[in-house]
Amino acid sequence: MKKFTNTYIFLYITALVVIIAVVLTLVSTGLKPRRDRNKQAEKCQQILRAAGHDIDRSKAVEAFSHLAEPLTDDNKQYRVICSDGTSGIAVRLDGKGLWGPIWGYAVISEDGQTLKGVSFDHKSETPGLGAKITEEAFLKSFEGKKLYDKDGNFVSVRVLKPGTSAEIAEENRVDAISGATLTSKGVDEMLKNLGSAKAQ
Amino acid sequence: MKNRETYKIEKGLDLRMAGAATENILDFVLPDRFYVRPGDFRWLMPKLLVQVGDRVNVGAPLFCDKRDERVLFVSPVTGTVRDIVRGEKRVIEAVVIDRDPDAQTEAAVEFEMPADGDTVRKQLLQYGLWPCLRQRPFSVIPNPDIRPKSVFIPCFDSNPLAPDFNILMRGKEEDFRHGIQMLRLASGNAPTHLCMKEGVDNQSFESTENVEKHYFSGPHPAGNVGTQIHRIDPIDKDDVVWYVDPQEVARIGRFFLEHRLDFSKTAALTGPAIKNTGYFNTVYGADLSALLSDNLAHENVRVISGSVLSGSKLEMFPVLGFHDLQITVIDEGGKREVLGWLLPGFKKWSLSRTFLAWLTPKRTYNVNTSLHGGRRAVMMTDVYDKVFPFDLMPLQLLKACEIKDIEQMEALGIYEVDSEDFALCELVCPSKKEWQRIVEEAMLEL
Amino acid sequence: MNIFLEQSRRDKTREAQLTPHKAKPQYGAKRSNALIDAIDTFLRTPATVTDGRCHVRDAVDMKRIMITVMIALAPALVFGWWNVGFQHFDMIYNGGSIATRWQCLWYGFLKWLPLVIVTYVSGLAVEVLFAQIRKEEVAEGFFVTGFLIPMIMPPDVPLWIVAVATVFAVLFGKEVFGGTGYNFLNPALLARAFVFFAYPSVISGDQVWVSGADAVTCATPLSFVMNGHPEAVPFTWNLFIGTIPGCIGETCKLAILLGAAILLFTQVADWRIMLSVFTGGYLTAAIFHVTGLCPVEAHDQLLMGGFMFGAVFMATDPVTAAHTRDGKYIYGLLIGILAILIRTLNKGYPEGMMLAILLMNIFAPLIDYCVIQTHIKRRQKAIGNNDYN
Amino acid sequence: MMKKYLGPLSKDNPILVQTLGVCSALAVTAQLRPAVVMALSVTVVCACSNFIISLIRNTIPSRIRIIVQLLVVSFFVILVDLLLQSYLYDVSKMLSVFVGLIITNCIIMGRLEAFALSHKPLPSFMDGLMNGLGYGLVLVVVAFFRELLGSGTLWNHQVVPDSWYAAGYLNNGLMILPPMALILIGVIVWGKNRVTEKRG
Repeated sequence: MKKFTNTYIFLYITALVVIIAVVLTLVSTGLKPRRDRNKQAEKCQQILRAAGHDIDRSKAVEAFSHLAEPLTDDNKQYRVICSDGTSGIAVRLDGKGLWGPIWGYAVISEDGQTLKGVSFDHKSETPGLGAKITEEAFLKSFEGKKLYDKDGNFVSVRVLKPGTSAEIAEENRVDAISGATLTSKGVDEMLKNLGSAKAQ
Repeated sequence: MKNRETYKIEKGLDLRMAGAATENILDFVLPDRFYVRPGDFRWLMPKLLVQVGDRVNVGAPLFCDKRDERVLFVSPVTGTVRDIVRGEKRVIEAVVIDRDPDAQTEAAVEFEMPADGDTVRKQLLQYGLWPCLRQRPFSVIPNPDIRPKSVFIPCFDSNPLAPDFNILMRGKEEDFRHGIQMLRLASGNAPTHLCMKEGVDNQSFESTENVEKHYFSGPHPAGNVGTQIHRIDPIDKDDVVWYVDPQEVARIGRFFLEHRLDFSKTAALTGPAIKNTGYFNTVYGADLSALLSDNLAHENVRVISGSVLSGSKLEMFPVLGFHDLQITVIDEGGKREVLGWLLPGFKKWSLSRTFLAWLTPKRTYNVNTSLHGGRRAVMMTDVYDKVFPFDLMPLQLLKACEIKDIEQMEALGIYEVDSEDFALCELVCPSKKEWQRIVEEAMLEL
Repeated sequence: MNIFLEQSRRDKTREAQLTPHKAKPQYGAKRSNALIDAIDTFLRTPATVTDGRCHVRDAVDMKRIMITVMIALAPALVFGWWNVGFQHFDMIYNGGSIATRWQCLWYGFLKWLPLVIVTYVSGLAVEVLFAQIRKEEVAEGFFVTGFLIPMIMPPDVPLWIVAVATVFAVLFGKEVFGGTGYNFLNPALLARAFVFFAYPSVISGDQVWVSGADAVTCATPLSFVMNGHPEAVPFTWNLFIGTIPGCIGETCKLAILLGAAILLFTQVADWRIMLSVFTGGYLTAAIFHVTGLCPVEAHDQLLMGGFMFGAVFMATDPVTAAHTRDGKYIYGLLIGILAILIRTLNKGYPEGMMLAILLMNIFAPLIDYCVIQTHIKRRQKAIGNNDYN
Repeated sequence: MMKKYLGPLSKDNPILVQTLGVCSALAVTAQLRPAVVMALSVTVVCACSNFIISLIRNTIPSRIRIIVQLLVVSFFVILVDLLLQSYLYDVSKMLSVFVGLIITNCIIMGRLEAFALSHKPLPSFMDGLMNGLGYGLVLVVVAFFRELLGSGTLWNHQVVPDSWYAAGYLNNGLMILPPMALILIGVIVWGKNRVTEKRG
């Protein structure tokens, strides 16, 4: 192999970097709308799912524009029309699971009393245990649960092991996922934030 | 004289066997047939110096060490070389000598009384007495050019059914004292250690002068020279220590004192399969068939030269090994027991208390050669630690030997030990490993 | 005729029949058959005689050691049978149990029997297969492993899961490393860990520990603590006697202590490991309790879950524990500490003992290495000094 | 001629023989779809960067050749990442950082150093292609078993019949955890070694 001078090396690497940078920028800019659309679509789909709509992602953005409108500036609360025709308020939730962040949306009835539906997602929960929070069966168990107890105190919806904490009434609780104590606890904590979200 | 020093050996084990030697001296008429076996000396590569039909006198060289031809091995009797028995790969198994019926078993030799170590060594080499010495590490015949850092005389044996040294040494006290002086000369005035048993009358040895006396108490292997060296003067890679059996010291003493060369020896006949136990006088290489044939309890026995722990099985040649002090005869095992691993085992000897024999701690056992199980991979067990009195890690050292990891063996102290020091480990090993063989093979690598 | 020549000929012929070095066909079998061989030596002690320098041998062998361990396990097992039945009837009749002692025992025995049959059949199948491939004798190690596995499973665990777990444990815990004696993970614990991770629903949660419990919650004391209800933990006495839900083998601490006594007396297990596991566990639990991080008393911690069973029967496994004397102290201490640490700090894994032992199994060779190196250094120093004496 | 290139698929498989690229193999093989996408991504990146490096191999100063290689590899990796985000959003979410980590995949750097720098562009392209496919093959095999046994699905379609679940069959949660991927790779290596031993 030839010997190269320092100038050559310098110019060579600069040229290479510039070429690569230009090409990548072009591609990135060209594809940006698609990527943004994807992210938007996912979010829309998630909110709609919490509202009870089972909509394909490709149609989610369009459906969302018919069914929902933002309530706050920070895009954390939306008014959505649920699958049963009534409208509700979708609230963004954030929390932490066993291995990483979990998040989701909860749709509350207009009077703020009832949970109409939820949707969750996670980054890295254990498959078969914590990852069950995205499954239909778990999500369905939240539908129609009350946020207030009989005395009118806010208790949110608690995620508890069956048979424990008897003082919490059945309408205020759902069963935790057995074997996934910490992820269930994360969901429980996350839902408690509904109180502060409502205050806004 | 130094203060009396006592070493207490705590780890170890006395195997309580039936068949200890009585003090009787058994009748034993010297036979006509003698076998001299190069195999008695570890790793010896013999070079033959005689042919079939040659006439030999006491002290006539039969073969020498191929690696150092100054080391001669001589005939213990006067007679004719009848045969040279070869085994696999033409290895010399034995030189067979027919004794002249009326010949003496000792010979007068003429030489000048030596004044310095060089001449002593020369005489010992020339008259075949040099192989009486052994060295650690490796338990081989020492190189005549290397001075040892010390000399050890183990004055008791702690092996199962071991003979009483006072009986072995009876009448040889004077020769012994003289032999010690000669050894001091030969070894270049290296310190000489006499290792005696604590709590018994060591009448044969107490009067010796110019030596350091040490006393050992505790179970076997307190009497193993390896244990004694380890406690008194541990050796490292480049060190050499000589050790000599007291009877050999006396032989050397008599040789220089009276100018008489003889290869006679007293040994014990022991073991549960022997009808009349006791001591007998013999000459090295003598055919012991006559002694044994009427004395066995039955036919299915194993005759061992040495102790049951590290002796060698006698098959072709019924002779006492050169360095051995006893013949042990035990039953050949191999009886198959139905569900033997499940039986309570009142009569089974075991270090562990997995057999109910621990209920009778004072029992003496009629042990046999059954292996009691199949060979297995080595398990971690604490049993080696319990019977190994060295400040070494037995399991790890043995494992290093098994895979012949020389560096690890050296680091763990292989030079301090010999195969016989692992005899107890072999005895108690639940995986039924042949540790002594493994150690010997590993040491050959060094 | 010279008796010795005769003797030697006899030896030679015998040697031709038995080739003691290799575990090749014995007793005239034409081809090596690991299964027949195993059954043969199982029924009768082998006829092999010593061939090395040492002519007599200790009567103890692997089979004897294994049977001793099984005898030591027996009290815990028998109690376990009874307790499975007791818990079952207790739940059905909601405390007012009318079942007799023998009914309980019989119920539990019938629960246990299929488990142990499945374990032995599946595990031994793998063992025999590998022994056949390697042309070795079947090692006895699995007798204890197969005995242990049903004792650390929930009573209602599906049998096919037991079979899969056993095969997995024997295959990947043992055979791939060369068989009994070469494995570094405790196979019985590996089987449980496999079930724990692969089929969490059958071994965690509150409904698995009592046989026949459907939708009725029968939490173990450990899970009460994990869920923040230490007040629901039964009395220390119940924990000790073992009338609580749990694995077949782990609940009765009295029976386990009896087993420990047998193991220690026969010197099959090492007291150093047991002692240090308990020390490490107790101290850690005490620290947690005193600092208020965990409401459970230290001695209750030791009595809960599988701690004691693990300390006595699992941590002392002669193959997978540390091999050096000093190493054993460190090994045991760390198991105790880790078990309590995992239990109190990670609520996802209530049964910390299993993970602690498996983890330390992995570290045992490292501990040994350090101990051996220290020993070598110390010895070199000692020898070096001695030269100048 | 073809035989030379087919080596990486079986006999000289980069994962099985050199144990390269195991890290990503553990991470993306829980399901078949991400595994296939990952396999294709690596193949594309490996083949393309091999081709480019071989093309410019005589102009690269040896002192900075690693930097140049890294630049080229990262160029393709970012390109692939952008494309995935735009067109296969769900899969890119599953693969998460592991697409980015293709840059550090030793197989690619290894082939660049060992092959592309000293061979003509077309053979280099083939070499990269085959090594990528060899890597992918293992990934797909591992993912096949993990998804089948761990989730009861293949390509997100349920294949284990419901009647099995009703009869007490359970998905093996351990299959979805990374250690099982390692064990499966170990089993494949075991089997491969036995086959090669018998032949050799």
